[in-house]
Amino acid sequence: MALLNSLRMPRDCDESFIRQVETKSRQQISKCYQCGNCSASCAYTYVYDYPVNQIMRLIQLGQKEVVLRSRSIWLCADCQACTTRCPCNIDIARVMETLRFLSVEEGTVSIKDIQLFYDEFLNSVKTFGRVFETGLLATYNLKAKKLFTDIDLAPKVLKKGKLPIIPHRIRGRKKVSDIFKRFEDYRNKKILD
Amino acid sequence: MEDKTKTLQREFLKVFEKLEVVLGWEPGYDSLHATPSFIRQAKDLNKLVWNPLCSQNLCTYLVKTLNASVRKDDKKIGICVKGCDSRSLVALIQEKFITRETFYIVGIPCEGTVDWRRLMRIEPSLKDVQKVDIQGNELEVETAQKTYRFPLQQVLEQRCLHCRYPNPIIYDCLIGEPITPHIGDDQAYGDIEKIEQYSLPDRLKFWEKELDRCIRCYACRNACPLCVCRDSCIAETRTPKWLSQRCDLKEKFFYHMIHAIHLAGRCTECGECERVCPMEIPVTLIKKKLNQIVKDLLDYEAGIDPQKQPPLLTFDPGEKGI
Amino acid sequence: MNQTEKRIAYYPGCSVTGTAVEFDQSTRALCTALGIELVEIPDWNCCGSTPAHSYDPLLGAALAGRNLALAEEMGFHVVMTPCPSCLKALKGALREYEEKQHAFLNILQMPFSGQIRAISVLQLLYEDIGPETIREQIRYRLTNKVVVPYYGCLLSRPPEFARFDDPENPISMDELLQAMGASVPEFPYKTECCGAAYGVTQNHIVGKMTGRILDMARRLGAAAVAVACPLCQQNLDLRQSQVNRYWHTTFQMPVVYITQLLGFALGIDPKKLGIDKLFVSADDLFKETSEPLENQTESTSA
Amino acid sequence: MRIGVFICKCGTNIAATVDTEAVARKALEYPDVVYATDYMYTCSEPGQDEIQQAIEEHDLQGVVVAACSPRMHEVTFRRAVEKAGLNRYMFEQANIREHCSWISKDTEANTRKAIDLVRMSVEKLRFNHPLFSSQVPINKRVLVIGGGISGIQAALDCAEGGLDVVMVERESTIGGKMAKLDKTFPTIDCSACILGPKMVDVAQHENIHLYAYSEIESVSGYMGNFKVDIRKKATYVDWDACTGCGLCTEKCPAKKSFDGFNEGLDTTTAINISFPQAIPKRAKIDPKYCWYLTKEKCKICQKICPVDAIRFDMKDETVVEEVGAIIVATGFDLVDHSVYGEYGGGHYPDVITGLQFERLVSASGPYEGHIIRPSDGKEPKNIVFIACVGSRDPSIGRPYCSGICCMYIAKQAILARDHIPDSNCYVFYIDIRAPGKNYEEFVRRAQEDYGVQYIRGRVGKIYPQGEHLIVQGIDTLLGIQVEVEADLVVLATGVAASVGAKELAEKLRISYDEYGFYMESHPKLRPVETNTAGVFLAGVCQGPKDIPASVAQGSAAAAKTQILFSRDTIETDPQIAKVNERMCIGCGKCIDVCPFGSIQWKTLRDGSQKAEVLDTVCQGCGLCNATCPPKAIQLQHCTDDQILAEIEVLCAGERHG
Amino acid sequence: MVNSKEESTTKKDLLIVGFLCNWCSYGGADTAGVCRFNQPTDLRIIRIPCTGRMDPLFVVKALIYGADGVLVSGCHPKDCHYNEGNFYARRRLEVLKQFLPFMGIHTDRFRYSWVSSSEGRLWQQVVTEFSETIHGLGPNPGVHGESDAKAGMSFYT
Repeated sequence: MALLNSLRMPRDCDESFIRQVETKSRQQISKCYQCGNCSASCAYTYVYDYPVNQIMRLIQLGQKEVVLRSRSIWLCADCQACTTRCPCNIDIARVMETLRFLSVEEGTVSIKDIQLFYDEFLNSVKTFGRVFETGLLATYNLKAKKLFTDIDLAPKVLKKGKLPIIPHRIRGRKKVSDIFKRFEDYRNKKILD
Repeated sequence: MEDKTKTLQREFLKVFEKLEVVLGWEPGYDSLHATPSFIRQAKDLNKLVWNPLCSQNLCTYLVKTLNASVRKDDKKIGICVKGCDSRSLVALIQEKFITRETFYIVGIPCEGTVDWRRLMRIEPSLKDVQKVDIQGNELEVETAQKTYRFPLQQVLEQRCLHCRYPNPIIYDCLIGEPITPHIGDDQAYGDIEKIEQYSLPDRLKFWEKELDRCIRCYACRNACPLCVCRDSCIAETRTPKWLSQRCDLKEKFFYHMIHAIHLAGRCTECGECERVCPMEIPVTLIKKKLNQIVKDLLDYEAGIDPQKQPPLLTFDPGEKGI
Repeated sequence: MNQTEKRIAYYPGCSVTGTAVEFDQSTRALCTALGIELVEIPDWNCCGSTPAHSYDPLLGAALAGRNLALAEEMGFHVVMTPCPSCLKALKGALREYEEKQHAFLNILQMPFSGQIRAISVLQLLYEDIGPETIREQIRYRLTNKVVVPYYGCLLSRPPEFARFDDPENPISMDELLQAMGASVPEFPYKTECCGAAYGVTQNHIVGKMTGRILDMARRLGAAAVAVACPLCQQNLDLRQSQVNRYWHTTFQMPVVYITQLLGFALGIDPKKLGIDKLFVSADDLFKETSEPLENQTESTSA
Repeated sequence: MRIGVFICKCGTNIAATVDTEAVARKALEYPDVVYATDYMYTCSEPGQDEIQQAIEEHDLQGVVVAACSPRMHEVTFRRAVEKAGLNRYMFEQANIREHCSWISKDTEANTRKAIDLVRMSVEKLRFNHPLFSSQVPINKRVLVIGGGISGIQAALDCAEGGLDVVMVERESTIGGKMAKLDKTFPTIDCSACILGPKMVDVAQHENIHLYAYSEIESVSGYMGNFKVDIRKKATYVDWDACTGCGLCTEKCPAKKSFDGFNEGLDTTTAINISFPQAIPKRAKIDPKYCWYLTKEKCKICQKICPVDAIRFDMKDETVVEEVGAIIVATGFDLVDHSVYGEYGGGHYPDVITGLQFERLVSASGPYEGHIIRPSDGKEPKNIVFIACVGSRDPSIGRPYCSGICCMYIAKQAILARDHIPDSNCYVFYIDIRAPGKNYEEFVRRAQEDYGVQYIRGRVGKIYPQGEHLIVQGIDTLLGIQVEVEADLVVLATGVAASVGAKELAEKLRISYDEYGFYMESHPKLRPVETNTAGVFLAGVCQGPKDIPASVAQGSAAAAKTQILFSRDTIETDPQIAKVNERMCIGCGKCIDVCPFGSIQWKTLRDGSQKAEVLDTVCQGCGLCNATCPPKAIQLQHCTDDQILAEIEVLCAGERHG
Repeated sequence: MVNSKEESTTKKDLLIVGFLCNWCSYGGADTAGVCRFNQPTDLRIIRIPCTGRMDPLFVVKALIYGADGVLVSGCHPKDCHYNEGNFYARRRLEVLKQFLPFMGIHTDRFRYSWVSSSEGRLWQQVVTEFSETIHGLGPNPGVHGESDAKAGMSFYT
């Protein structure tokens, strides 16, 4: 959690960040008047470093660094409670999602495990076309050095025959990996909007 | 086609007791024309015809000639309408000039009416016409000598080539089966797009050229079913004096702008203004452009929904995009 | 049933082919019994779920979009998926199509019109079949059984996106359960997040959230929790042992898919519904409640 | 026409950048202009004298002054020419100061512009006609719609000033929302004690005629002469006979009737009197619950009534009143909080509205002033107040602040702590708005002296757990969630426009905003007028406000009425629309668009329909003129010919350069 | 004087006709004047009670008969002194604005704006911008009778 001691305005306010978040999320951040309903409704406030309303406030003040390094944006489970109850009609979940995306882009992901899991997940999809749960869990636990997490559950799951040992490879997996490729091209602006 | 004429006559006969007058068409002064017919006696009903020569929009007579808003008894007015005509009827109802109940409406799905000027240009020797009929994509003209066939594209009125409403919107009785319009909403404004391809100065030149031919005969206005000002039309009044009687281009240009702006959001695209123009000025295009704007901007087409208010005679405080 | 499209496209999603296989089984069995033909989208791929979406909504959209395009190609107007997370991805694809059509189609490189609709199995059961039809068709009643419905986050939220049921107090599952004769108390945690998204990565969070939900269910005297989401189910069911360790509790709360309950009520063989795949056994529930309707009608007429 | 043109130098204000002499010289070339000059200060007395002299000497029939903005001195010059015997509308003013000399330093360009502006004025003047105002007598009676505190104040002020007042109240008693309140902030005055005497005054004042349990059916006419149809709803009791003894209410067996006065917290009898201090204190039957009216049995009230006042066959009745002014004081209703699913959507009995709490704590309420939970009658220990429920919430279409909630929950928390000293009160708030006299101090007292816990943040969810309600909120100052195990939750329900406000506005032809609050004529300078002359506003119907402001507005509306009635007649502005019947085609488009309903149909002897302008109602906007296809309706003093003349002279005139 | 002469020869006045509602924009123009906000001198203002009074044909008339630009300005929507006038006006004027180019008249020669009586600064901006636009477009070519009237009879053939 990055600490904020004092702000010197306007020097410390990154206006372009506010615009970036607004454009990408298609939400008007200045609509937020800090009622706190998002934080009151959020099931995760207690594990966040900044409650959602403070994330919104930090965006309003252009605190790019703090926001994109926060743990909160990665602990958000996208459960939509905030969006549903926001009196100002701000799709807050979408703002949080935008922040996750920006933090990946900026390389400031605070919770590496989550990104690791996401990366492994996407690798699995890229390779097989679908998620190979058994392989995904194994690789993830290996890489995250969490060898023993959920180890208690593994035998149960295997007993029920729920985790196949061999991945299902779809026929169109080439097509799926092409989507990834075209997406990367798009990101690198090879495909024009 | 014969049978539709018969059905038409029969349908009116059935209800004739309740009618004060029937507006239809009868054979005109030569074999290539039909002319409006006002029938007040049952025995005259057999004069009525229906064929592709029945161009006139009979709704034009409702307010101007029949003063249909004032009814003395409970007798109704019988009227024949094509698809386009019916929109004029609806528009007049929308503007409360007439009420629906006053009318017994016989609707006729229409495949198009003939532009005799175009026909004569293709076949100047045409005479002794006995029968005119639409067969598929062709117009069949039977004369004493031979039978001619013309592609419809070449001989129909301009309005018919871009017709999206061949079927009457309202009617009490429908003669024949509804027709599928042969043009989609996307192509409806194809003719105005042709002008929009010109540069701005060329458009001005185009209109200067076209409108300069105007002889200010006011036929376009007189034939318009929605031009209801009659003697009070500001093209002719002295107070206020919007136009002088000078016959210069500015005045002609302005006259046509008055006509068009007065019809903005009201014009039903029946094309009568253009059909009757002796100088063949494409004046309907001006109104169609306004219609297109009104449709895009205010999502409104005149003469479709009798409940709706013409959009320039009302407002919406919450309106976006203006 | 009159509104039902008898054939609809079916997108199972990765989790129901693995850890939630019983959801897939029961959904298929139930739909067959109700006369709905599910046509599995051939060679479907993973929708990308949260990881793809977090990476970039456009990537998620393209991955999910491929499945929609496949379904459109087969001439379907509706695609149903049992998994709310997949549903969100599919709807996300439709939103991106609306907002960034050009980029979306460029990445997807498949013909796509965006006219297809994505619904959940719950939406299908509630809107297209309806509690009334269920009530008419059931063979076994869940009489005197308290079942609490747990909807989770995504089935009805956010309202503009889900376009289904009430965001704060959804009632579709309540009504379906009532139609089966179950007693359904007002469950305040209906839409509270269970934390499933962090099942793998942050399972200490899950322990707390899941525990609250199970605790409330027990306070209300529930014999089972009914769910319509594979992630919620897995979280509440598989991780119940972890929860018990975390809270020092002894929960033995069956967490059952609504499709399993409905299938059972309609008289489908429990084996076909994958009841044996549940971690916390629900056998008692299905045994005890097996009160054939014939007996009931006899007893009431007697 | 003989026209004189006067160019003002305005000291150097104009002369510094406009060659006024050249302008005057040029003006002499215009048709009909027989005299032109420039002068140092045309608006000064000598300046005006010079105009008057010129009129006489040159036999002028019209005058153009080129000077400052007509918004400044049009009235001055009109008076000046009138004194010299001209009709005051035979005058035009060209604005060569604000629109010309002051906005550019280019003397040549300015002079050219001034010449054009004078030319336009001359052209316009050539089409001017003398116009005359007419005098219409005023009916000096006033209608007050709504019998809440604002309407009461307005009615009493009017009546005290000697006016005849007709008051119409929808409910069976006057008193409005204030009558339901227990105490009032910031003084903790007893509401009934300060309102009661005023209600009695209304009942007893000889100048006030009260129609309770009545509604406005229709309004026609215009300022000075309105005609109002009032529908007296059937009470099934002859109020002339009823003494309000209350015997019937004691014996009525239909005891499950909805008790609106107690906000549904209690039930009442089908024949009832709203509350003991009701004015008028008369019984009425609620036909939805009456056994006789629904099932044709019972009639106990009829049997027991000592004065034989029960009339089961009573029907609604319409009466007509004629008045010269209308004061609208229709008040408000609460926002329907059932839209908040997260707060139980109205299903939890112990989640109540602010107004329900007032009834709960009121000594005249169903629990005789004991604060208890509606669900089980137990005394609550933990009470939560949630601010901004239905206010500042664009997601339900109510972005505005209701203005009174911060104060009333502070008061209610104080009352709760007073009644139950060992209770805990929590107020979840977003911001505290206390901008009245002694208001901020009052809110501080709630916290400092009464120990009310203020928590800055909103509540996300309320759910029942056992006997309690779990209130899950946030303290945004700390950034942590706060859970309260509450026994009673009071929602500070916001203010919404009164049910039926829009329908009434249509009848009165006044405008309302998107929430249904009535629009004042000017938000600052004409706060109690509407754009419909003779209709005034008072109280919350115009926008959320507290009691002092409502009372002040009631008095203000009464004052406006008195001012209107201080004359015997109204002088009409002749710059209004006029129909040329010969040209009118009877299309009715002017009638459709007129924002003031000032055009009506007129049937000529030949049966044809023509438009006709009501001179006293027309405000002169000219919308009809722009709409009329044959231009048969012309706005006097701004006719088509006048505008066309101005355009023509500009376009056709020799262009400079 | 010499200076201003040069100015006026280098930058000739064009004719811009303004139609201003009495309650808002006319007052706004007054305010701009009172504040001495410098403005181009091409504008000639016609005072009307309300933009609802504005028949679009006044604009057309001015443009056909030689005005280089037409500016209509009134109260902001919802602030109309007569409640509704400008709601009608904005529909009618927007339709006209979109229509003009079809007849060969540049759409930028006509503008409508909403300026309240307190917005002197805004008024200055509107006038300056519009005047610049019109000077950019140059004099209105106008409608002239110099076309060849004997040209082909029908547009369609």
